[in-house]
Amino acid sequence: MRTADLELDLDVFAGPFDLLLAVVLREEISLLEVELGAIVLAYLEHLDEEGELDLEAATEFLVLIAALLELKSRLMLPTEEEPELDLGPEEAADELLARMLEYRRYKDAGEELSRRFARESPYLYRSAPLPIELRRISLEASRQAYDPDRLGVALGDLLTPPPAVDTSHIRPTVSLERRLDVLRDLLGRSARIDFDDAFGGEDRLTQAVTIFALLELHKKGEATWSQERNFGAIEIRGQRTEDRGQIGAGRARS
Amino acid sequence: MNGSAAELARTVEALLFLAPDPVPVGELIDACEVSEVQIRNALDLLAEELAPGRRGIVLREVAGGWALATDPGAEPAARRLLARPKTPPLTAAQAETLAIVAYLQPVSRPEIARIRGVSSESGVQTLSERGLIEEAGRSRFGAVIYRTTELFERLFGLNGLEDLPDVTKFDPTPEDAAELRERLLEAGEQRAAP
Amino acid sequence: MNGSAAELARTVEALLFLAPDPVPVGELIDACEVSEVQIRNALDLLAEELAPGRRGIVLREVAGGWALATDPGAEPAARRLLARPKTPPLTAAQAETLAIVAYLQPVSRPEIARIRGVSSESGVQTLSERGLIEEAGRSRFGAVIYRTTELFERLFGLNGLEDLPDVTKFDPTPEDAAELRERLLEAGEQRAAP
Repeated sequence: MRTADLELDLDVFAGPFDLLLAVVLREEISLLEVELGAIVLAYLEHLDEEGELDLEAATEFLVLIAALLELKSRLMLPTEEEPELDLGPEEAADELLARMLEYRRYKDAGEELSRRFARESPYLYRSAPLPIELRRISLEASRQAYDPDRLGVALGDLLTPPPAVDTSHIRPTVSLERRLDVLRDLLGRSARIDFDDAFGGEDRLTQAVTIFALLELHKKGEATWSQERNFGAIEIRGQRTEDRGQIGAGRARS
Repeated sequence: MNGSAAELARTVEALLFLAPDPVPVGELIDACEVSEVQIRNALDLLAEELAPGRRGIVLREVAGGWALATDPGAEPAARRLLARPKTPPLTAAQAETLAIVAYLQPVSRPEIARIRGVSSESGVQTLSERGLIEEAGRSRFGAVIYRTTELFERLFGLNGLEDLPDVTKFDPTPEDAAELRERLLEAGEQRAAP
Repeated sequence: MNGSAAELARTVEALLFLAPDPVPVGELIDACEVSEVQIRNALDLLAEELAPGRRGIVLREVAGGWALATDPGAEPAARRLLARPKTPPLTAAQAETLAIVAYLQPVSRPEIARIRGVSSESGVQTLSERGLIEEAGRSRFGAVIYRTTELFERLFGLNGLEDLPDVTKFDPTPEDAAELRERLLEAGEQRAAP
């Protein structure tokens, strides 16, 4: 069975896998709503039923699911800081398509090379040492052919350590506990907090972990939060005992 | 050396018999101390004498030079005599890696991995061990970069890299690509319709 | 293999072309899967085709069996083509390997690989074949160690190893007082690190 025909039954979509890819490309379904994990599970189930691994199909599946994952992660990341990631879903889809086509080009070229290799392999070449009278090379007859500086340059290159790896994109770990403490501290001092006022200056990872901490507070009934519209301000309210029971869960930006 | 075209053809045959690698025309000219026209004539004559089916050996133009090889018909007997196992075919991973190196050389391993979408360490290593690719220096980040070897050209019957088929030959036509996209979009519309 | 005497003669020619040493009749019989009479006939036919003066190669019966050899008339040209030191331009990998051996000798192959950050088998082999480096015994761990040769000095126009260019001229950090070997190993490990 082709990977494309893998039958899916997800919350937002029922049908074959390649149709899902098509409706995502067409933006009939937001990829954000598609649980990619469920697709992987469906595929694993299918493999189980099949009983044997079709490598070709498995590769195809991996390439497709990886493309979807990359597309989805692009959609989830704000893009203002990284121009090379600053692609709309349309361009991202096109870029992924281009990458898959580039891969196919070399895959097909490789197949052509394999055919050529098989066609040429019956031609055998001689590999025998030269007859003894041709092997003797007099040292005196040889002349300078190389510049000794070539050796110095090569050694100098080997002495040069490689440029330090740029680690500026690796951010320090942000602890959930610490973000919980910060939120509780702020809510202790003020009943309402505007997310952007309080955390807008933090880096992206810190903001994300703070959102996660908010979910935790919401679950424990310590706070609620709301957002009037997409990309609007997020307001956080501390939950006093008398307010509990009135849940107004907000939606985060992503 | 002077003498008739036939004599020169004999000398060229002897040189190609001895030389471990394909010999470029320029080196034949220097070794035989004759003109390029004379060498070309001698090679023509030799090609005729060694035309496929006439002798046990044939004349081939590979890897930028001329070489003698055995006639393919002798392969089974040759493998029995030399106890040489049949050359294993290329695996799909090796073929893909080799194609990328052949067409994009010089190219670094990270670049190969980017195109293939998987780590390509073992493919690169096996191709190096088989002598099909070799190091060609380092990128500015210190990564070793690779190119194909003369042996690659010889084993693939290429007289040079320009003998490789045009890589765009393997691309889908713009019409095909557009049609593929169109087909996907149509499938989406059918899905959207009730 | 079956077929006509001419076809068998072609196969025998191919076998003798490939074999580095003279081939006994018995081995030809086994490889071609024919009778001794058939092989003798094929050898007779081949001897006629390769009679002296007809081709660039001749058939010879020597101690141990049958062999192809070049016609003596081609020797001067063969000497011009082949009997000279091979001095094609050094590849980057070869230059790195040779520099390590020249400056650190004696040095073992594992050390060379550690400094370069990649396996250096083929570089070492090519340099040995060209006579630029040679084995100089074994390290106490059993690894082969290498040094440069007299031919190396000749081809680089050096009167001795003390004539090697002063490495501080090419050293990016000449103020570093640590021993050259230690510094090379350290830089190599940094390159090999992911």
